[in-house]
Amino acid sequence: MSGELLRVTRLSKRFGGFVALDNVSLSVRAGERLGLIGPNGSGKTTLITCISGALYNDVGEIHFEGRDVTRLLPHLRARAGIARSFQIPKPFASMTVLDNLRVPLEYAARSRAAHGRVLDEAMRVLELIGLVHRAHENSAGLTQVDMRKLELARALAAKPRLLISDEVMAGLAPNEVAEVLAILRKLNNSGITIIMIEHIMHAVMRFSERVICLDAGQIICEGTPESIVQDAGVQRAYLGA
Amino acid sequence: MKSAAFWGALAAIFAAGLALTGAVANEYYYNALYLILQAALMAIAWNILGGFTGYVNFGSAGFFAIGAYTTVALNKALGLPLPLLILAGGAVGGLVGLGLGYLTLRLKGVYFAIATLAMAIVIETLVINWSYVGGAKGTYILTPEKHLWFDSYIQMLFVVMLLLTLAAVAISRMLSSSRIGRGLAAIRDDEVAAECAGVPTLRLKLVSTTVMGAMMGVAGAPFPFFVTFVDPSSAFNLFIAVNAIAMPMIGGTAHWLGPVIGALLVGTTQEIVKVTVSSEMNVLIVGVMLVVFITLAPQGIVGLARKHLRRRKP
Amino acid sequence: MFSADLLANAVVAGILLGGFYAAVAIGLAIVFGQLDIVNIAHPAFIIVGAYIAYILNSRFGFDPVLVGLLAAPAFFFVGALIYRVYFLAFERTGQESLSGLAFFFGVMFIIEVVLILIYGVDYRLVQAGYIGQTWRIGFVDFPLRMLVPFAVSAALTAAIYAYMSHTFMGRAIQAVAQDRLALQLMGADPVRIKQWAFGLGIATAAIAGSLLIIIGPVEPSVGRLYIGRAFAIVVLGGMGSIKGMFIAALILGIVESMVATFAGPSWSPAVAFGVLALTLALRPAGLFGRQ
Amino acid sequence: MTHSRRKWLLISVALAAAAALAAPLAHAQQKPIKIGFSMALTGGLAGGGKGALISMEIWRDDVNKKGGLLGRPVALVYYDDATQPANVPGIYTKLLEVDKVDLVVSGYGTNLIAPAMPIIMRKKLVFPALFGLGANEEFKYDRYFQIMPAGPAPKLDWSKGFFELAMEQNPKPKSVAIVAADAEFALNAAEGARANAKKLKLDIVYDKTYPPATTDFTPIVRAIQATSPDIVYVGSYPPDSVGMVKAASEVGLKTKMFGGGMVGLQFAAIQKNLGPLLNGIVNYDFWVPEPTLNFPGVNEFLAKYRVAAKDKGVDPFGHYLPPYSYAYLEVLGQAVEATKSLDHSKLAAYMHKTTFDTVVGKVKFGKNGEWARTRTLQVQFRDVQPDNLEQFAGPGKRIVLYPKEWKSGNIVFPYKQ
Repeated sequence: MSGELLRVTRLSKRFGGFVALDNVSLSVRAGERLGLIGPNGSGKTTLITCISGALYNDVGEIHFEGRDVTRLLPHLRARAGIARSFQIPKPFASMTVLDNLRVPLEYAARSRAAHGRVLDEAMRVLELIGLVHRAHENSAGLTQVDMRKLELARALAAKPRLLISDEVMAGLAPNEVAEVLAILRKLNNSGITIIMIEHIMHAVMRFSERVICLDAGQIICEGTPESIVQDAGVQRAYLGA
Repeated sequence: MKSAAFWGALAAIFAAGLALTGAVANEYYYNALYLILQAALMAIAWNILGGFTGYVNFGSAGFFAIGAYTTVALNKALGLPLPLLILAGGAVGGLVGLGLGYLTLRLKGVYFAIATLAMAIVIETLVINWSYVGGAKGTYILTPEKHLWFDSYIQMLFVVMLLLTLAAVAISRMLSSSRIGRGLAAIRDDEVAAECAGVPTLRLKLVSTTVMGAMMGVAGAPFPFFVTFVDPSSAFNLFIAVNAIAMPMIGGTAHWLGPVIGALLVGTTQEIVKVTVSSEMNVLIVGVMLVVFITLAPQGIVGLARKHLRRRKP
Repeated sequence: MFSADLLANAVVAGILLGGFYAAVAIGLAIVFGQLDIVNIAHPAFIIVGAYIAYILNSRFGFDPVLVGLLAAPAFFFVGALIYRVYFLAFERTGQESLSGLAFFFGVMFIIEVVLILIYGVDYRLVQAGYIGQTWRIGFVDFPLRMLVPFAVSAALTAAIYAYMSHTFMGRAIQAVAQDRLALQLMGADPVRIKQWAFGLGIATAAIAGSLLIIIGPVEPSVGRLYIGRAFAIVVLGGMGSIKGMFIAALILGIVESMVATFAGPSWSPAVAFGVLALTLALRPAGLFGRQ
Repeated sequence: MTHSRRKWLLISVALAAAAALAAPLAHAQQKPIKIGFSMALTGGLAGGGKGALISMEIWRDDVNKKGGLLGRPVALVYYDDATQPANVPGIYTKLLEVDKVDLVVSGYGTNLIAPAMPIIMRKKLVFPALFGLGANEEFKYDRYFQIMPAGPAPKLDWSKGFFELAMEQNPKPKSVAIVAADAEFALNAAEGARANAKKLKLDIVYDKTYPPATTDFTPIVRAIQATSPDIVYVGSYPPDSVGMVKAASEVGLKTKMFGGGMVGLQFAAIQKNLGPLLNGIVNYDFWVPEPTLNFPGVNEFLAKYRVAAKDKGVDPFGHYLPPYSYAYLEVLGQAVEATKSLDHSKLAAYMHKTTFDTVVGKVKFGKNGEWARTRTLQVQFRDVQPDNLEQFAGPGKRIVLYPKEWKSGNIVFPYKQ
């Protein structure tokens, strides 16, 4: 299980005159914990949106498990095993928390889910995330914190091989951050590869095996958490020094 | 509602409809009921795309007219019997719905709504310039002499429409409480998130527009036999489109029962107001009800009822 | 059938007609294009404007354009009020897309029926000295009945354009549409700005209504005929761009006029909406710009 | 089911209320003779429909003052069809089944007559009809009686006068342009005009239709002008008639005869607005206040109409449609009195063979239920002053040119702006 899971080759994406991604290449091992950092507007979210398929990149290729998914429709990528959470929570607002999880279980994970046990599986995920007590509540009424947890839960319900978490920890209290980190680590132990975008530095650094830093659409450095902290480019990007 | 109870209720309503034709001869009631059922069928159809999937269709009258004019054309060309005409109306409506899906489902929200409006206008212009079906002048359809064992043709039309509406209710319920229904609801709530949850959004939207188009075509197919005179201004009547939107909105769009309740309430009110006050009041009432409901009770009657039930529960 | 003078006249007639369409669409370019509020009742407000012009014209002989200008402030307040309701009921709760649409649909019908109940369905007309006169330059005709609305509409468009680009409020309105962050930096309250912009949009309906009734007879439901055209113009014009809207209106006017002159008028609506449908289908992103 | 029973109860309460409203003159002891119909009181044709209703109520009051029909009072039972054909079948079934009317007459306009026909035919009722153009052509129903004096071949007769007049002129016109709105009446009028033009070997140089949503007519008029037709025949509805007349003046339409089938030019409000632009236009009409059309009773009727119509938002003078809406009930009433019965076959037989004396003159129906001879007038606007409504109340502004026996003046030819 240590082969390459995801490979992104020379990816570029423009919005009109604005270059959001410029020749980005990276590779993720199966089972890896990758941290993705960079200042606001550096292209992190654009990158993972291209990987998950809601946006198509202009130039470059994306391979997942050795298969070219560059032009694959987003729902097929989800079925192939790529799941993401959204930075700004996008719950299915008319549904209960439980039904929110039924959607990915019945679609993305359909071929992998045991039939007839969708509800049990959904409950198991909720248990893992700690949302069981909210299962039958309307998702629109959740607190911000619970909505972020729901984001994570819904991504998990897709039974992904690659989980991309986009700032799930923003706004969480320190003990909750620790809680979520523990969950992610447990998932990783069960074999799920994780890409984490996070602004809470200590969380990324504690969690990731490897960190990539983006600035202005380009990868400015890559390495172990320790080496990243030392990097001059990163410091410049973050501190404007 | 439990499945058995649901099917039982449908059967009971159909039986009641049949019994009615045995007990009451007065044709007026069948006229009124036919119009209410037609509105209900349109509302149910609209709600599949509008309520379940979240795409507003302003061009309902266009689909209705497609059904009506399919009947006009095929009746004139081949003289087909009514059941085949209804099937044909549904097929053509469904095809156009599918086309609409392909053409415009790349458009989100209001752009889609405007495109449906434009589509209805284009179809109307085509019909106006198609002289075989009467063009702008309109055309007559003589009701056939035969009407099975019913006392009159309108009785038979009423029973046919009842059957079609009940079928639509069943389809709508099946769609809404199934995996497909959850997929549609996910699209309505957040299309990007739905895609990322593995929902094949394009395919489901095509299913949704096709079913909607087919149902509306079916609703329009018997119409020429009902009015006996069809012209573009009656077949493409904006009031049809308004009702198709207002009824689900008033009844509640999220639940399959919403459009049915809305149609029964608004449709019945309309029929009564039409004969007691005036047709203008009729339109005014629909307008006011629509505005009041969506401002004060955006979840419609079904939403109000649910809230009420929830509050009563400890 | 084809000749230079016919062509020139068709183009001129199209430009004049398109200019009038711009007056119909400009309110929507603000309300729909920039605020994303699908005010499908906008043409109904235009009809109200036309009726006010009719009433004051037939009662006191006021010039319709003057009436339109005088009525605009009142329309502004009505618009602001309607936005309040809209905000409280829909925008605040995040239900604007579906319910908001239906809301304006209902408003449209209420306006129409109330007008019918008061004034009936007869066609109403106004009288003014310039209606019926024609200026002729070479072989090209400029009927004042069309030229006056064109001129007023062009002036209105220019005024709104200047307002949008040169005043604080105008820039704030554009920021509401495009850049929340800039809006916060400007320290402006988005609800108040939207209310102002919505009022402005409805105010233009008073003027557009007076132009409509100069051009031809009006009855309560003719507004519906303009729903499709007005939205088509705003969408074609690039959603909220005043300049784009004006150009799109001219294009639509010229297309209709050319089709009516050379191909047969019965096809002009289908051609116009065909253009819209095709544009929407082929290059939605290119035309709407922002998303 | 209690739900539906309650609904039924509501409906029947509503019906009772409606009947009470509709028959205010019904005497308590005597069972009135009920005449039922649908009428366009709202929607596109409401302007005419409301005027028709006023006229019909005048007739009812006149008859009741004289003791009613067969010694029974007369009551009108009507419902608004909102100018929607889809409403009509329901209204007539209701009139027959619930209100149990004795007689029926039609609503106003072709589209609102036709949907009633199948029901009327099934019950074999006499059906006097108000202003439908060739509405009986498909049905060929032998108890249909059209009061509009279009003539035995309605579509042809509609424009026959226009073309005959043109052909009498010197120089004889050679070419014609035909333009019509994309809707029922206008297309039928254009169809008739086309046939007449072909019969007279006129060269049809322009033949197009335009959509009802047209805003600006100058491109159309200019395209017509480009074909330089000798005469121009227009089939149009009120808003387009106005647009067309204005555009013709603005473009400076050069043709010898202009008009024909323009609906709207018969109504006082539009006449007032167009004013002198109307001068020279030759257009169809059915009644104008010219001395040749001064039938017995028509002035008394119009006097009553002017009072009743005040502030009702309908045409103030009541030319054109109202006298005929009075007359079609007169015909029915005279038939009832003469046959002393409400038997529809007797009534139909009587109506077929009799010449009726009415406020619109002598009425004789042909086999197909249309007038045996056409009396579609062609009138020419003459000497119209700007901004003056009252000028249209009297004679001299709309000169009858055709048919010959009703002629009140000579044509001014060619038409000039």
